This record gives sequence, structure tokens and C-alpha cells, in this order.
Amino acid sequence: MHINHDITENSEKSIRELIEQKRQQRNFKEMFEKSIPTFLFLIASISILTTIGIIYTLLSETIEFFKRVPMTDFFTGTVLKPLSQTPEFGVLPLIMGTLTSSVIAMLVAAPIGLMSAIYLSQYASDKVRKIFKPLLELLAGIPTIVYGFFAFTFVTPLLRQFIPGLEATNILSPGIVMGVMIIPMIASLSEDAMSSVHNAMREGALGLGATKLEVTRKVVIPAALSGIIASFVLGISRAIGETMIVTIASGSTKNFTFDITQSMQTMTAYIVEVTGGDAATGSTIYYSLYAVAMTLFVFTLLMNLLARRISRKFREEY
Amino acid sequence: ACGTEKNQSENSNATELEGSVVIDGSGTVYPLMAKIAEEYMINEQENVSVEVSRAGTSAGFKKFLVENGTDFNDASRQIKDEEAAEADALGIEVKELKVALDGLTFVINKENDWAKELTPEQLIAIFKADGGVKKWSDINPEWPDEDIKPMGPNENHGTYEFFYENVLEKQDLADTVNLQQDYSTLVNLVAEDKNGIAFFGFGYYVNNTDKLQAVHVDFGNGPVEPSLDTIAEDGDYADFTRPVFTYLNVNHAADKPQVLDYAVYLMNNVNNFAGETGFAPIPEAEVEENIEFLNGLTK
Amino acid sequence: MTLLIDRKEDRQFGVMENKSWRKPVYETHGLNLWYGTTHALKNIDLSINEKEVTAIIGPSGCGKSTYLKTLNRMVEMVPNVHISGNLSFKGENILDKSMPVELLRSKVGMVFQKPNPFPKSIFENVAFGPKIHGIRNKAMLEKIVQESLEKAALWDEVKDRLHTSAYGLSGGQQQRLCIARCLAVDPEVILMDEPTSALDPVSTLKVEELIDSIKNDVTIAIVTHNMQQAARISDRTAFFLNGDVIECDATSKIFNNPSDKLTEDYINGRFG
Amino acid sequence: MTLLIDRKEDRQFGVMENKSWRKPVYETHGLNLWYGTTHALKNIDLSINEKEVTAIIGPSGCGKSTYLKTLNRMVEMVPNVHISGNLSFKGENILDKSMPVELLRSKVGMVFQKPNPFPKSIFENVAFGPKIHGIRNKAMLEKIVQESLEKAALWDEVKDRLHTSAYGLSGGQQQRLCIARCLAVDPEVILMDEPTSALDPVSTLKVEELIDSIKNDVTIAIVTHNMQQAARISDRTAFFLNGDVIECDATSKIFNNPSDKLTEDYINGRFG
Amino acid sequence: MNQQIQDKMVRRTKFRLVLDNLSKYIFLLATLFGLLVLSVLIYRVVVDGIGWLNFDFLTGKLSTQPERAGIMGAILGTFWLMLVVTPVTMFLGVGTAIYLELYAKKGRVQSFIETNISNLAGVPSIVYGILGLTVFARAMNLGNIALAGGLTMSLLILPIVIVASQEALRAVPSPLSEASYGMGATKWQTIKSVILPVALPSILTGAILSLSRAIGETAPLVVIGIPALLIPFPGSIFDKFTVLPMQIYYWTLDSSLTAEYANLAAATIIVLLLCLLVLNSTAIIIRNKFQKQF
Ligand SMILES: Nc1ncnc2c1ncn2[C@@H]1O[C@H](COP(=O)(O)OP(=O)(O)OP(=O)(O)O)[C@@H](O)[C@H]1O
Ligand SMILES: Nc1ncnc2c1ncn2[C@@H]1O[C@H](COP(=O)(O)OP(=O)(O)OP(=O)(O)O)[C@@H](O)[C@H]1O
Ligand SMILES: [Mg+2]
Ligand SMILES: [Mg+2]
Ligand SMILES: O=P([O-])([O-])[O-]
Repeated sequence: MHINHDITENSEKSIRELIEQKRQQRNFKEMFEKSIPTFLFLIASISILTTIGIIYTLLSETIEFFKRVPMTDFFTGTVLKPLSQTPEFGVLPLIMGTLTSSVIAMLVAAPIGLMSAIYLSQYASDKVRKIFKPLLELLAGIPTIVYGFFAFTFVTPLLRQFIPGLEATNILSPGIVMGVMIIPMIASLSEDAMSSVHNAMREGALGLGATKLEVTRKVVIPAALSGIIASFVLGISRAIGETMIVTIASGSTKNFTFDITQSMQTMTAYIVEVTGGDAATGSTIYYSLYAVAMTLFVFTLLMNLLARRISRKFREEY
Repeated sequence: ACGTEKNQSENSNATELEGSVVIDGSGTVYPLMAKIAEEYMINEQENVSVEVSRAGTSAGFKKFLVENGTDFNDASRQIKDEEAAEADALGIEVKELKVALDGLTFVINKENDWAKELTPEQLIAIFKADGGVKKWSDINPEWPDEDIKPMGPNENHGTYEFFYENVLEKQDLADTVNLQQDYSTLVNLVAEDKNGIAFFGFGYYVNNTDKLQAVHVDFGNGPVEPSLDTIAEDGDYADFTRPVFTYLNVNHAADKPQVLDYAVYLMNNVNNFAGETGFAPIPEAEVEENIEFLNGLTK
Repeated sequence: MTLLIDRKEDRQFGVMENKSWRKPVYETHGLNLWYGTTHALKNIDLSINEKEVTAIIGPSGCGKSTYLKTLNRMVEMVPNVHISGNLSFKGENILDKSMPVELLRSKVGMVFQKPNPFPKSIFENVAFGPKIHGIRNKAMLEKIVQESLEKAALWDEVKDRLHTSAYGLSGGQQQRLCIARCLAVDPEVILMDEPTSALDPVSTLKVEELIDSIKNDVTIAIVTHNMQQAARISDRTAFFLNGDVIECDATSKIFNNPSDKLTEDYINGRFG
Repeated sequence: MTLLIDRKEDRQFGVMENKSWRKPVYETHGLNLWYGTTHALKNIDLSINEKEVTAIIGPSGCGKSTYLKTLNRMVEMVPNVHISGNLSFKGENILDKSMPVELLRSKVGMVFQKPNPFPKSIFENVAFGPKIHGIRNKAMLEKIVQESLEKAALWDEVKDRLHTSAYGLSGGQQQRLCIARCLAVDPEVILMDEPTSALDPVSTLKVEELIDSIKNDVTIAIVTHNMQQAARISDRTAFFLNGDVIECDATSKIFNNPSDKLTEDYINGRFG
Repeated sequence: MNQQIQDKMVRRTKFRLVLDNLSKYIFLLATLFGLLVLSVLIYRVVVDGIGWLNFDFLTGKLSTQPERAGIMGAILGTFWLMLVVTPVTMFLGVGTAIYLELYAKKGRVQSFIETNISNLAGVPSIVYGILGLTVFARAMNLGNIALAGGLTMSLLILPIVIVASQEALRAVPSPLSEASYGMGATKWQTIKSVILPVALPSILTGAILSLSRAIGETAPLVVIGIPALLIPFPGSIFDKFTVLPMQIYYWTLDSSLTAEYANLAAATIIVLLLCLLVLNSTAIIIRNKFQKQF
């Protein structure tokens, strides 16, 4: 194409010619451009390295642990006395503590979180939602150490006024506080799931004369069930991995019991106890740290996989 | 980030030192060591960083007895033979520095108005496996028919070992004894539980006299209340009095001037700060002896 | 604008029938509606007559959907809506906030542009309305479902898979299912907002036939952008422009001899 | 199908001019394109001639956009696209993978249905093309921006706010800005995919005037669903149906005397 | 059938409305519960801590004596920690997101990496602590310095940053990138001058929120080991350090030694919460300001 406007005369070169000319000089740029995907791939593989790092670290020391303590003793033992003269390494008390606290947390978080989600997505006006949501998110942003402090110095003494048998360190209070911590997570994920239910569907039901409650119960929740259940599972996973709240508020008694008024130790709190006290290499207790961490890792991994499986499965259905 | 403005003139005789001194070990000894470390950094060597941690005596030894380990390990019991052997094997020369005296204190809930005075035998029976004591009424039929809740620091702690070895004389602890990593947990447990009874260093008791009361122990000559007066190697509370130590890595002291300097400062000041942190002082003669040893390292 | 109702003469399909003067079901007087500051309906006067098909046409954004949604107060779901004026349904003022919309909506069904079945079985979709209104009796529900699907001319196509997901149906079938879902609560009016615009021609035809077949029982108001469709299926047509009703009259009149120049221009595709 | 190029006779605006036989810029022979298994373009034979406006019309889904996007290989951005056949630009086979698309696209600009200025200032929008092609000189850039905006008939409207966000412009101004952005790299061809369908009538007119004013310098291929627009602004018109080119001829011929029955039906609104 | 349905409907509608209203209030109460706990928590902390919060406390050095104790060391430690975390996570997080969203072919590798990232997001923080202890503190022999802590925290929040950045990139309207490609821009040019600038606000929002997670996180640092008494101010990322949450942890534990430590912990919590509030509001402001641009 021939250029016949001012720029040609003034600069002697047309834009097109200029561009052509610049293109000749682009060799370096092309090499740069070509190397970008590789470079970014290397960056992306850091996350894979992290996983490998975690698994390798945990696995190698765990294997060492199982050379000293038979796997069956570890997984079926109900007594954990790592420091005793005659140490016993049964992980069941820790699993019990972890599951108990998680169940308590979910008993608090699941209904309250879900109801909050329903309120925010179905009932609240835009204005109210705009105020409540960030406030709830604030709840999620509070460091767990603060929750631990709160559970220990406020919730436990409060509960003890109603539950006389409650010990000063117990699994109930951190469980409840953990539940409060998880509420925003469940509320927000479930709300996302419910708001992503097509408005058309909601309108369809409203158009038939359904009340909001009926729309929610019969249309929105069934349609968003995948997301809701996935949020529960993620909540459980979060509770299982929570550390500071239980460390501070539940003591370090390795009880194998169903009694939630008693002190119990979770897997995470055990790790803190052992690393805080004795992180020196070589002893059996040191290796037990990795075995417990591995168990914890597997637990949460399973939960996460389950959450994803659930949400994917339901998504396929509709 | 550390300023160096003022102390040139004040400590003109002392040489400016820098670097770090790493201390770990006993939680019981921690308050005393932290106090002295702070004073040292404020008044003596502003550019030396003294880091004090408190993993517990035994745990601390594991960090002390490795290559490039900690410089000091605080201990609420004496170093064990195995640990000393380990040090030999690693070529670490260890110097024991006795820093204060502590009284193993048994604490009970404020509301507990029956078990205020106990004998060592009764205490042992409460904590020992098969001691035959489960309820208060097992000790004295007039006392409440309620389960005793014994507790104490866990095996990471020198206090546990002192109790296990010197009081229980290596008899097994009852399964019901609630062993905790953190002293704060123990304080709260007893403060909140009418039937609780726990043992730990005197310091954790004197700071919580509003929440706890100490058991007066009857060693045979009438009940003795643990206090800075009774806790002494020849005091009334002598049977439950134990020395607390810090162990110095002498190789480090020889290599790092700040470690040695700190050790000297430490020994010069232990008795000044013992009282306010809940310890009884040690005889001056022992202090002198150690300072002499340390001065011998300077050359 | 004339409110006289003519007999419809040149229907393009459906049997010729003798419709005499119809009773208005909806009467609108001086209806104004604002979305925030947007004045979407301006002083609307319009009636919708019993057992007739009223088509609402007009260019995009003229307020057709808004008007339709006002008729069962679905428009209230939009935040910041303000309404003034009179709108009565069978003589009762439905803009009165004290009137429960749930009751109104069960009498005034709505069918949307895109079929929106619930993610449930075909049966459950149709039974939804009766169920929320308290009908639990299984035999009764089955009867209602079958009748509604029959009326919606869908029964034969789905009777063997009533309990499979409604999402397995084609677009046209889904739209007829949505109509069946409306019919199941035996509404007096069905409002349809471009019900065939998302459908292929064959499905569109089926839905139009369906409308034709139920119009003897139900009053229908239908928004459409397809002039031919309006001409084919409606008895009366209202032409909206920019929030105003320009003209409302018998469909034959609107399409053959509109009183307003604007209507004529629009019908002949001169704008829009 | 005839590839003869007629002189255009009844343009609706723009000066009458003497266009003689034009050289084809694009030549398409037996072009097939699949999206996965959807056969979107079927054996297309079509040329686009230099400094003419070629309109591409046809019902929705017939492949208009696909063909247009093939012309600058933007279609490759869709995963799973397969292309076969010949497509040459100024004699060079552009389907050849070894040809750098960046070069092609700098010569063949594209304007989309909805104006899509970058969230930058007006100046930066127009300077974007020259900059990515390596022109950094400030004076030069300023000159290019001004010239491009002038050609796009936007200069007077924006010259006082070159450094404010392009999002402050009206839809029609934004669309002209997008055209200016194309012009700034001095393209030989501009492809336009329904460039006015998101605009109001006044803005549409302005864009049409702009097309008319630049057609002496640039070859333009424009997809439109507005038959009047095609008739108004194009020299030649290609009618697509279902992935096929049914007819391609002088616009006057297509609209007044189409050779194919299908074309005639479409033009007269009988389907689509 | 008609009459039956009609009758039932009228009778039931009232009941249904009452039920609807009632449940609305129940749901509202549930929502308020979380907020109630939040306010009690904040109230308690403020009551305990506000009296101790003053200039000397903010700027002072750590001390065993409550009246003398200050948290400047912990504030600086937090600063150095974030100085490691911020660039590392931004670089790795945004880089990975760009790779996954814009370069990786949809396929096995891409979905493997994505699965891996979402699994990492669910790994408990304490496990990262163990990784950090083993890899950074021990194997790389960094010990418990800010760099080691920072790298550990980076890995911890990396998955969150990646996912947030991916969403931000995905939200860039495709007409914008199409326009750029249509002008002959190369992929990297398009990313650099069109996609990234548009996505930046959301990327920043996500990043700030994850960084605030790192600021409040304690467990990994407990595992790596932070001295209980550390008086000198850390002067670089190679110094030993402590951070605000660790200081809260230690003071909470030591409140049995000296009761006032509980107040110090509460005062530190106020400072920490204020920091987080500022960060979160910044994120929300950025989000609101740029959200409705397109
Ligand atoms: N939720 C809303 N908020 C604000 N304005 C709205 C809303 N819904 C519609 N409007 C405005 O009200 C006017 C009427 O909209 P309405 O949807 O009724 O038009 P319509 O005739 O149905 O158009 P279409 O044929 O495109 O569906 C339009 O100007 C529209 O922009
Ligand atoms: N990304 C894609 N993936 C799969 N199929 C596609 C894709 N884009 C278009 N198609 C299909 O290819 C065919 C042609 O589409 P194209 O967009 O070219 O139509 P069009 O003529 O531009 O229609 P419209 O007027 O609606 O824009 C259609 O059947 C369409 O469904
Ligand atoms: Mg509409
Ligand atoms: Mg198209
Ligand atoms: O913490 P200890 O002093 O009991 O080792």
C-alpha cells in the first residue's frame, strides 16, 4: 500500500516502512519471547517442587520412624507416651483429639455458616450484604493465635459457668472457637454456590408463588448442594489442620476419650509440642513428629480431594 | 538497627563486643536467664544479642550437644551421664555453672482448704502409679470423696526429671497424671480446678499467689511453706530444694569473646536477680569459684 | 387510544372462534415505574382481557418486560424500583403492599425467555407448584402432573421418563415443561416474556400451537419481538415505545391499519 | 459465482467515483474450517479486492465471523480449529504456519462488534500499535496519533482530552477510536465484524461515514446483519449461508437482481 | 381439582408467609452470631490491652519487665518477614498464574499443576512449618532467620496468590486481548501491556489478602523456632527475628509468670488487628474502585 500522507513527507518513511524496519531488529525480542513459556513453566513447577518437598520430607523421616515403631502399633495404639521411660507411640489419641475438635467445629460452623449464606444470598438487601460480608470476612482474617487467646481466656471460663465438669483445658472450647473461625469460609463458599444458581431458576420458582424459604429449600439448595457440601468438607479440612487454637486452649494431654470436657491433644498440637520442646534430630520422638505430620497431611489431602470430587460430580449432573 | 551512641563513656573499661549468645533449655530457669540477659544487653554490651529460648532442660541438651549447638543450656537438673558422654564424644567441653536454688513447689486450688499440709509420702502416693490414692478421701476420710487431679510438666522438663528421680525415686507415675508442655497451662488448670494439684518451680508459684496456694510440706518437723527463706541447701525446705544450672560450652566461650563475657556477667549477677525471679541465691563461694574458672579462660 | 375490543378476524392458525366482548382481567391506569432514576414505564393505561392472547411488542428497552413483570410483581425483585399508579387484577389493587405476592403469583404464572426448569425430574418440576401450595397426596399430584403435561402437549413425549432430569429435554420441550409447570397450579393468567426467542423454528411452532390450545382456558400476555409471531398468535396487540403505550388494539387492526404513524413505522421495520 | 467486479452504481452516500477493475488482495480457494467436528466453512471460494468495501451478510451462525477471523488468523486462537485449502494475501499463502501472524495482523487490522478500547488514555490506545511495533519516538508517536484520529474523524472531538481514559467516550466514539487504533499501524486491510451493531443510530451513521471516508486508502471487509447497511456502504457483497458462499457480486446486483433464489429470499427477509 | 387447590392455597399462604418470615429472622440471627463473637472478641481484647498501648510500647524493645516492654522488634520482624514474602510470592504466584492461564495448553500437565496447587492450598500451615524447618532452617542451614521464615510463609500463601491471580487474569475481558492480538502484538506484549495492567487491581487484592494471612500466621514459625527473648531489633532478612503473632503466643504462655503479660498480649493483638484491618480495607478499596470498570 502506498502512503501519501504527511508523515511520509516529514519523516521520509511511512509508518509501515518504519514497522518493517523495526521488525528486522527484532531477533533478540523473538528469542526473549520464545523463552518466556519455558521460564514461566519453571516458575510454575515451584509448586510441584513444594509438593515433592513436603512428601519427601515427611516420607523419608516417617519411614525411619516405622523402622523403630511398627506401623500397626502406631495406627492402632491408644496410648501415646513419647517421652516416657517406656515410650508408646499410638496415634489414636491424637486422631481422636483431631476428629473430636473438628466435629465440634463443624457442628458450630456448618449450620451457622449455611444459614448466614442463605441470609446473605437470599434475604439480605444489597446494602446489608455490603456491610455484613466484609465484616464476616474480617472474622476469617483474624489470626488463629488471637482465637486461641480468646478461647483460653474467655470462652473456656464462660463455658465453665454452664458446664461444671469442664476442665480448664478442654477440647470443647477450642472446637467451638474453631467453628466460629470457619463460619466465614463456609458462609462465603456456600453463598458463592447459591448465588451461582441461575437467577432464572429462582425466578421460575418465585413466579409460581413460592416464598423465599421455599425457593431456597427446594430450588437453590438442591442446585447448589455440591458447592455447599464441598464447603463443609473444606471446613473440616481446615479444622483438622488448625493449630494454634488447640495448642493454646486444649492442653497437651494425650487422652483417648470421647469426653469433650477433657483436655485432648490434636495432631497439630502434638507437632507444636514436640518441635517447641525437642526438635533435635535422631530420637524416636523426633521421627514421630514426621509420622504424625504425614498422617495429618494424608487426612487433609483426602478431604481436599473429596471436596473437589464432590463439586465436580454435582457439576456434571446439571 | 542498634544504636551505639551512649555506652562508650559509661563502659569505657569494657571492650565493645558484638555477635550473639544463644541460650536454650529449662523453662524454670528461663525467667532468671531472661532477666540477666536483658540487663546485660541494656547495661553492658548493646551490640551483643543474647537469645534466650526455653524448650525444656532435656530438649535443650539435645540442641546443646550437637555441632554448632547452643552456647548455654539452662537446666533444672544436673547433666546426665549419657549427656556428658555425648559431649565427650563430640569434643564439647562442658562447664556446669550453678546459678540459683529452686524449691519444687506443689500447688493447689485456692478453694482447697483441706490439703494445705501434706507429707512427702502423701505427695508421692498421689503421683505414683498404684500409690493407692485416687480420691482425697483415700488420704484422709474426712476429705472430699472426689478424684484428685494430679498434674505436672512433661518429660521435656528438668522439673519432671527431678521429681521423677529425686522424689519418686524412679517409681512410675500414675497414668492419671496430666503432663503438660507449658507451665501456663498448669497454672490455669490448678487455678480452675478445685481438685487439682501440680508441681513446678517456685517461681511459677510466687507469681501466681493470687490464683494458687502452695502446699506446706511436712518433712517431719512440721509443715514448711516454700519461700525464699526456707528454700536453701540447708533450709527447712531443703528436701525439695534443688540447684538449677546453666551449662556452658567452653569451646564456644574460648572462641567467642561475647559468650565468655556474658558468662562472667552472668555469674557476677545471678544472686542479684535470683530473688525477684523466684529463686534463692547460691553461696557466694560457689560464685567466686566459677568466676575464677571463667577468668582462667581469658587469654 | 381505543380500548374497544374487536373480534379478531384474520388469525393465521387456530380455529376461528366467536369471541365476544371480553372482561378485563388486568386494568392499568397511570402506571409509572422507575428503576432508580430510569423512568421505565410512563403513565401506562392498558387492559388485558380474559381468555385472550395479548401481544406486547416494541423495540428493545421500551419497557415490555418491565410491564409484564409488574403484572405479577416480579419486578420488585430489582432493588430500587418505585411504582405509582393503579394496577388491578380482577378488581383488586395488586400494587398494595399488603397483598401477598405468593398468592398473586400462584394465580398469575410466568414463562421466561429461556426455559428455566429446575434441576429436578420432569415430574418434580410440574409437581413443584402444587407441592408448595400444600398438595401432598401422591395420587392427586400424579393426576395434576399428567393433566398439566397433557395440556402442554408434552405428555406423550415424556410419559416414559417422568422421573429423569428435566435437563435431558430439548429446548422446546423444556419451554413446554415450564408452561406445564405453570398450568399445574391452574393459573388464571400466564405471562410470557419472549418465550420462543431461544428456540429453534420447530420448537417455536410447537409452543405457538400450545398457546393456541390453552387460550380458551387461560388469559395470556406475551412479549415478543417477532412481529409475525404476534400477528399469528395474538388477539390484541399493544405497541410500546420508550416506556409509553403508543397503541393497543385488535391485532388485525394494528398490523393492517394502525392508527399511529409510529406503530406503522415500527411494524414495517423502519426502526427498532 | 462470478468474480467479475462491477462498477458500483447506486451508492447511498459517499461520492460517486470511478472504480475500475480491482486487484484482489485476498484470494480464497476451497477453504474449509472445522471447530472440532463443526464444519464452519465449507469449500469457500472468494476474493476481496483492493480498496473496496466488501460486505459479508448471512444469517446467524453461517460463518461470517469465522471467515473474517480467518483472514488475519485470529481464528487460530480458538482451540481445536482445523483449516484446509488456500488463502492468500497479496499472493502469499497466509495459512502457512511459518508466516508470523504478528506481521500479517499489523497489515490487517480488525474492528470488533463491541468497541473494545484498552483501559488506557485515548492517546495510549492509538499509540498502542506503533509502540508494540517498536516505534518509541515521542514526536513520531504524537504525529501518528493525531493523523489516525483525524482520519477516524475523531480528532476534533477528543483533541483536548487525549490523556483521559478512553472509557469516557461514548460508544460511537469508542468504536471510531478502535478504528483509529487500527489506522495507526497503517494497515492495508481492515476487517470489521458487525462494527455498528452495538451502537445507536447516530453513532452508526458516523461510523458509516468514516468507513466511506477511508475506503480510498484501505481495503475493508465488513460483516453486517443489517441489510440496509450493506447496501449503503459496500461495493461488493458476499452472501454466506450455512458455511457456504451462496453468491458474491456487486452490491447493487445482489440487492436488486440476485442470481440465487436463496439470496433473494434472505434479502427479502423470508428467513434468518 | 381447581377448587381444592384454590382453597388449600389460600389457607396455606398465610402459614407459609409466617414460616418464611420466621426463618428470615433465624437466618439473620445466625449471621449476627458470627458478628457477635467478633465484637465480643474485639471488646475483650481492647479492654485488656488498650491501657498498655502507647508510643513507648510501639517503639520500645522487648523486655521481661511489662512496663518496659515494647514491640518494635516484632514489628520490624514482621516487616523483614514480609519483605521476603511479598516479592517472592508475587513473582512466583503471578508467574505461575500467567503460565497456567495464558501459556499452558489445556491438558494433562496444566490440570496436574492446578490439582497440585489446589491440594497445596489445603495443606495445614504447620506442615509447611515442618517443610521450612527441614529445608530452609536445616538443609540450607539458614537457621531461624527472617529469610527462612519468609520463604516458608511464601510457600504457604503461594497457592492462594496463584488462584487469586488466575481468577484475575481470567476476568480480563477477551475483547481486550483480542484487540491487542488483532493489532499484531505478540503474546508477551499483549500480556505485558494489556492483560496484566487490567488484571493488576484484582491480583493486588488477592495478594494483599494472602499477605495478611502471612502476617497473622504463627504455627510455621513455632515449628521453625523463634527465641522467646530476643531484644535487639532485627536489621535485615538475615537476622534472627520475632513477629507480632509469636510475641502474642509467648506472652499468652508467660502470663502465668507475670500477669501483665496477658495485657501486653492483648495490646499486641490490637496492633496486629489494626495492621490487618488496614491491609484488608486497602484490598477492599482497590476491589471496589476497580471492579466495575468494564
Ligand atoms: N434492573 C434494572 N435496573 C435499571 N434499569 C433497568 C433494569 N431493567 C430494565 N431497565 C431499564 O428499563 C428500561 C425497560 O427495560 P425492559 O427490560 O422492560 O425493556 P424490554 O422492552 O423488555 O427490552 P428487550 O426487548 O430488550 O427485552 C430499559 O431502559 C432498561 O435499560
Ligand atoms: N469457538 C467456537 N467453537 C465451536 N464452534 C464455533 C465457535 N465459534 C463459532 N462456532 C460455530 O461455527 C459456526 C459459524 O460461527 P460464526 O461465529 O462464524 O457465525 P456468524 O455468521 O458470525 O454468526 P453471527 O451472525 O451470530 O455472529 C456456528 O455454527 C458456530 O456455532
Ligand atoms: Mg425484555
Ligand atoms: Mg459473528
Ligand atoms: O523447664 P524445666 O526447667 O522443667 O526443664
